[in-house]
Amino acid sequence: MVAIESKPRKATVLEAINAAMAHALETDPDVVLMGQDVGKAGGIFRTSTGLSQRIGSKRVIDTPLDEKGIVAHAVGMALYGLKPIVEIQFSGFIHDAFEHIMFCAARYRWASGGQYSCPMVIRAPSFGGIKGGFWHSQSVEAYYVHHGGVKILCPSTPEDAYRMMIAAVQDPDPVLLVEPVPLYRAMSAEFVHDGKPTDIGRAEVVRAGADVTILTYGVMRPQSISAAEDLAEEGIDTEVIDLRTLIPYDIETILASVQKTGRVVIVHEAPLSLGFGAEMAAVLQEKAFGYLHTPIQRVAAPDVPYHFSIGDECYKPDAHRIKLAVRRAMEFEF
Amino acid sequence: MVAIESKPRKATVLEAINAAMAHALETDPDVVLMGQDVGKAGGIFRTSTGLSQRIGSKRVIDTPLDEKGIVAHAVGMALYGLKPIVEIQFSGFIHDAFEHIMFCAARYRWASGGQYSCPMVIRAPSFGGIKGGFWHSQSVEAYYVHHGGVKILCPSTPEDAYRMMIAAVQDPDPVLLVEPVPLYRAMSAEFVHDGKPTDIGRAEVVRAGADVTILTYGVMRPQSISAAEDLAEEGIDTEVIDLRTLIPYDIETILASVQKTGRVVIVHEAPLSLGFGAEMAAVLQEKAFGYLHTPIQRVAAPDVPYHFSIGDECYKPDAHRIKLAVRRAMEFEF
Amino acid sequence: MAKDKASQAKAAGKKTKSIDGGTPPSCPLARAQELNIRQVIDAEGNLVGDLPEPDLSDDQLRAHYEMMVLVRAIDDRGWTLQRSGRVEFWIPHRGLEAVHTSATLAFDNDDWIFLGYRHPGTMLMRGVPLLQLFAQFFGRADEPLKGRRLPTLMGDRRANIVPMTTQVGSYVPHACGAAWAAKIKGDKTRFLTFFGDGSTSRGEFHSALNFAGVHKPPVVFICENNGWAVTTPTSLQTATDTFAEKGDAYGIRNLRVDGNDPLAVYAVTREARDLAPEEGASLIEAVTYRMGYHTTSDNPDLYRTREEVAAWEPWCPLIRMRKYLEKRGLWDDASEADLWARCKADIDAAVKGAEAMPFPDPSTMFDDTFAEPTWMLEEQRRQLLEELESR
Amino acid sequence: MAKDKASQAKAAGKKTKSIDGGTPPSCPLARAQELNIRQVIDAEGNLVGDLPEPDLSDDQLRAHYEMMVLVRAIDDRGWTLQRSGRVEFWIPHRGLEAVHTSATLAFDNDDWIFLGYRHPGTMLMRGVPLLQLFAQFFGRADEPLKGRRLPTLMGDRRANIVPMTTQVGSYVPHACGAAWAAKIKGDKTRFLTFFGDGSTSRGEFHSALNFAGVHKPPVVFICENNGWAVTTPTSLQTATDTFAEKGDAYGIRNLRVDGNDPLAVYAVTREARDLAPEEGASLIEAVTYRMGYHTTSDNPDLYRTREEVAAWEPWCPLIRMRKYLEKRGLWDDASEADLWARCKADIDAAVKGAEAMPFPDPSTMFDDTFAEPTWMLEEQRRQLLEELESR
Ligand SMILES: Cc1ncc(C[n+]2csc(CCOP(=O)(O)OP(=O)(O)O)c2C)c(N)n1
Ligand SMILES: Cc1ncc(C[n+]2csc(CCOP(=O)(O)OP(=O)(O)O)c2C)c(N)n1
Ligand SMILES: [Mg+2]
Ligand SMILES: [Mg+2]
Repeated sequence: MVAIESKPRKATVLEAINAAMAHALETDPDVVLMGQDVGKAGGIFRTSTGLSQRIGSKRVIDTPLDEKGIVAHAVGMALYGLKPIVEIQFSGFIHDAFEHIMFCAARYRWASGGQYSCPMVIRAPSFGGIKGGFWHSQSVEAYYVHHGGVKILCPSTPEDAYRMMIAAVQDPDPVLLVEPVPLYRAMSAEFVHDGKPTDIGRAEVVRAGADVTILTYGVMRPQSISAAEDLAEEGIDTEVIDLRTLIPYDIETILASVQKTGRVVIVHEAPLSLGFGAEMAAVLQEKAFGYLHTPIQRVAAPDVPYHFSIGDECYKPDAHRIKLAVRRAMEFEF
Repeated sequence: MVAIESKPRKATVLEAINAAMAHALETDPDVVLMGQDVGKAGGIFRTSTGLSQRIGSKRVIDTPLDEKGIVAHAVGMALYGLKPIVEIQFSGFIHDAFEHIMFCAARYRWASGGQYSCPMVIRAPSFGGIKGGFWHSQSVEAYYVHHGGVKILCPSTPEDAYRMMIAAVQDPDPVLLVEPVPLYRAMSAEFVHDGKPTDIGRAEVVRAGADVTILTYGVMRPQSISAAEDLAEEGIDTEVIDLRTLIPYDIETILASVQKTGRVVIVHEAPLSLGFGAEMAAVLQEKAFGYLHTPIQRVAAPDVPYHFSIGDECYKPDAHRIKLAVRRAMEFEF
Repeated sequence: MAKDKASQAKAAGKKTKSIDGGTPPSCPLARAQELNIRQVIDAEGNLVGDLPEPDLSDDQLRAHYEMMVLVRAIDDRGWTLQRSGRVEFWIPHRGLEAVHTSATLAFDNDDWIFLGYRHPGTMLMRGVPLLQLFAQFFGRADEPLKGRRLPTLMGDRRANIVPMTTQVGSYVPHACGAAWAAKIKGDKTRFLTFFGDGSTSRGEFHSALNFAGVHKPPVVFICENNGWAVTTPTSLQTATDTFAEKGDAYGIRNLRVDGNDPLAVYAVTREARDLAPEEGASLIEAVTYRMGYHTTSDNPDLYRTREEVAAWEPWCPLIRMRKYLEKRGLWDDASEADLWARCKADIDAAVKGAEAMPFPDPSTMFDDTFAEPTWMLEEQRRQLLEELESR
Repeated sequence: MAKDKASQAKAAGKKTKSIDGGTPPSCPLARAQELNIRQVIDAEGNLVGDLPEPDLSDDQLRAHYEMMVLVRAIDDRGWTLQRSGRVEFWIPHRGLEAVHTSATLAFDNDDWIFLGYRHPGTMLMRGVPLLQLFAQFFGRADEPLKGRRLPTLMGDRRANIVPMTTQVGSYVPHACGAAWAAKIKGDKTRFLTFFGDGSTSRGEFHSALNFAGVHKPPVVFICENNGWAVTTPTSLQTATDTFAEKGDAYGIRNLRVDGNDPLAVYAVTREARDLAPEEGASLIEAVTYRMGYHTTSDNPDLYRTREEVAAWEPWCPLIRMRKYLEKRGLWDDASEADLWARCKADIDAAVKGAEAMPFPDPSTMFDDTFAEPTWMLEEQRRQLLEELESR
């Protein structure tokens, strides 16, 4: 694989992440990839397959089993001038590093009066759907919003995965990259592997519609699209917006849609209470108050852990539950 | 001081916490108090003054300087049958224990199929106002809502501090007790030190009003009351509700007020984005959609760290900013 | 305090190196004395004259071997069940039978155990029925964890076995805290916890050993040094020659034992348990090897040589124990054949019974969140069940 | 590996005990040899014949003493400024002057330092002007941290000093990671970090030393064992006799030094710095004592005896260094009086200048959150400034 290409070719989300990391490592000697088992074996999901062989174990580092230590050392590396890409094996194991992400990496710039900064990428393989049980199926993105200081990117297509990884590595501040594990190999799409970053802070109108707006991100994007397609047959014209980045979120695109449809359904896999949907609802009921015909609906997992044997089927929101919420948004009467 | 009394007497918030812990330690041999410097010196705020002298160092424990270790060991103690009260020296240092609070203590009951549980109290001295700078002035309660599993109590009066501590110790599950540092010695109030717990999940209508509802908790309660009194002079009749417990919150009391006033201002010191106000706004715009005359307003600190030299004056919300929000809620036009 | 390079080099042979690490594969158990690894028997089942034979009756010895074989048979079956798609996931324990069964044997049944995820042996030693284990592997409702947890992440309060919360090592201070609690309450209960070489890198290991040094709770920490943490060799996990010596940094009694010698594991664990009320915690490094894949999602060929695995084959705890029993005239080919037949039959029955059991009801996802669910959870439960209904 | 009780008992004298700990107060530095604490000079400033005298010129020696006196004078002034309500808060560093100034002297100016919160001495050694320090103490806008941080939580990139993020010990792996980064980049930069006895209990200490053992970054860890973590004595912090020996658990070179002996601190730190590129990290336990309150919010009478403090008085690093210089004919009463007069004048000027400086503008609270503020932050900034305006 070469770093820069001109012709489009197909890649899965997993291949796209691998290609973007390869590009970053090959074009910038200050980039390092570190985490548990990311080296020779290419990570437990194989997202870094071949990288240690090509780049060497000095910059593709198998670390001790210590999430806090991994992130904390990456913070030091970033302070000195490297751009670490940190892989957390599963997002459910990121919590040990919470202090170092939110109260060190995210705060060195401010706490040092702007003298130091921590450009780093924290990869959080997220969401359920692989029969992983609670700790291997977590949605943790909402924890990284309150108090601020971290940008949050949630790719759900191969091209987004590629360009968001590039953008995250180039960003001057810490970025949480929420990787959609169930989508790693789910689809393949064509794009030019040209090393070009995405523009952080832009949502994508995945499907235009006039009646109701679905705001979603990550693994719920495909579910939302299929719900919208079914709803079209009922005559409900649903606009689907993939937020893509949670911090900062794309208020123009969101508001334009909400002012047009006056109906909103927010969909995420993370549990309901203080999930990102809460912030969206709070902001929209204020900024679009006069436009809302019906209450903003939230579709989310319940506030309980992800169940091993029935979680994928019953806990994770699906197109069916999204459709019910959209119908509520359409039919609501008071 | 004796454990049970029949006559009312005055106590500050700090004295109330001390009295409640004394009661718990003296009446239940399974209660232990542990944390940094909680022993001989009575804790850096002196909330445990005299307890190690009365109870002994076996149950009033000066621990090593290791927040994760303190909480993790308390989790083990709770699994075995003790009821630990854990003091985190300042809420800004709780983050190291995040995994053990939210993904151990809060989950053992579920993860063990209901066989084991972790009854424990985690004391988080919170909020700014003592010129402490970012780490000594934090509001962390919102991090303990998403994914659930922890009850969150926020006393802001001496009697609440006393009865919430008693209730927290008696609760069969983990409780985060958000202690209002700036109010520790701010006021003194009379109540009977009778060892009776508060009823978790009840809000208090601190001031009845017909025009607009302020929902607040913790250190913002006094600010909200003084704002309401000023507003009365402008002819705005403000109802002030102290939520008291965030998980579970008292939906009946809240809804009754909102349906009456149709105007809501949520006030907390924690930063805006995904602060508890976001959940309140999301829930109320859905459950009270038809009643709301104006958008729900949020008064909160901005999404930046608490500033040492000007934070107490400029960062922390105050009565002035609350009044501006209430007027917005009253005057809003579209 | 500074450690001389020589002694560092000396014992380095014990370290697993990554695939291109260079050192020719050798089994450290072959150099047990030099590497300070306590033993009762060698590869041939002969007494090495280090630790004395523990006083276990012939029946106990036979029963213990039979247990280890059953545990091995469960691993074989779990593997094939996963490969044939009947079990979702499998975490092998092949090669670790001695550590788990012998350490558990050394504790009393009312002592508490905090488990990792390779421990069917520990569960069986505490009398948990096969059917219950397989119900857990199949994610069925009617087992103590109600089908909520990954296969092999087990626990059972009736057996005083606390299930882990999935993060490796996080439960080590929980075990220590529970032991401390028993000491505070004046109970006689003692505590045992198992964790891996990789787990020692986490802050929890540091917290637990540091608190244990100061407060002396009756807990025995068993570090299963099985050479690997997924694809990471011990040489990338830490710079020390051994995991046991880490105990010195906390004033904790520590030693190394041959983790594939059932008699040695029993002896040193029993001693540590007996000393616990007086001396407090012990850290035992059980030098063993993960013969199988990390999990069914793993591919060891990416990171370790087959020669390395082969070097450990002769040190299989089952082979060694069988040879020891045979030399004592307690075992023969007939008993071996009969035992495997019985194991197969019992497992067949357990698989059949477990697969026939129902999955959990969605409503149960909401149970055991709090002692009493909040109104918010009840509202979410009602809505979710309605929505699932309407599918 | 198991440690014999005797040796444990032996060195226990070094441990601070809580007020009712019983042991009669004694200064461990009086038993330096027995306790394995390296020294150049004794309490009287005489050479003890352990470490050789470092080759520092007469001018350097004099300048170093003058610096320690200035640092002490700053502590005296900070205290009175806080007590008179002019500074919000003060964290004393009395007694720690030698550790901070001598370790810094042992490093080059382009080496990086990760600081704790008692380090005016370290800042001054790197040429930071007094006025800038006092501007920080007074929370004024025009200093590198823009008045955002608690008094004495300092840093200055121009001096290659990284400010801490307030959690004790959290920055230890940051220092280690930065050193590892320099090694990866092939730079010659070396790294120094200071932390206390209490900080060793945090997982960060474990993470940093474990990673350092495996990856050998050029970093020197100085553990200031000053006997106390707020009100907690070392005997409740850990069970080991020393903090240095914890390095053994990670394969890290380690030693103890007399933290009140400026020459010894310089010598061992310089050696550790020189060895860093080859040997990687060193852990130096500087045995010293927190002569002052933990902070201005503290009350030591609640937890330690005045006898204990008194036992350390004769071991004051300033007294010892002065005696050493006098014996070498490099110092006399006149120079002493003149020095204190100069310190007072310089500090008076700095206080006057700093107090006259303006406080930060509210708008600056929003700077340095991200390299470019998000629209959300800009919106919040606009609204907050409007609302403050309208007060
Ligand atoms: C905190 C945490 N990080 C990562 C993982 C993923 N994981 C599961 S097992 C394992 C390796 C554990 O190695 P070791 O402690 O040696 O135990 P072993 O698997 O060898 O028995 C890892 C990294 C986890 N479960 N928890
Ligand atoms: C993580 C964390 N917990 C608690 C505190 C509060 N605190 C500030 S200094 C201190 C004691 C530190 O002791 P030590 O490491 O020995 O350093 P010393 O103060 O003795 O120099 C504590 C507990 C903190 N700043 N950070
Ligand atoms: Mg292992
Ligand atoms: Mg100290």
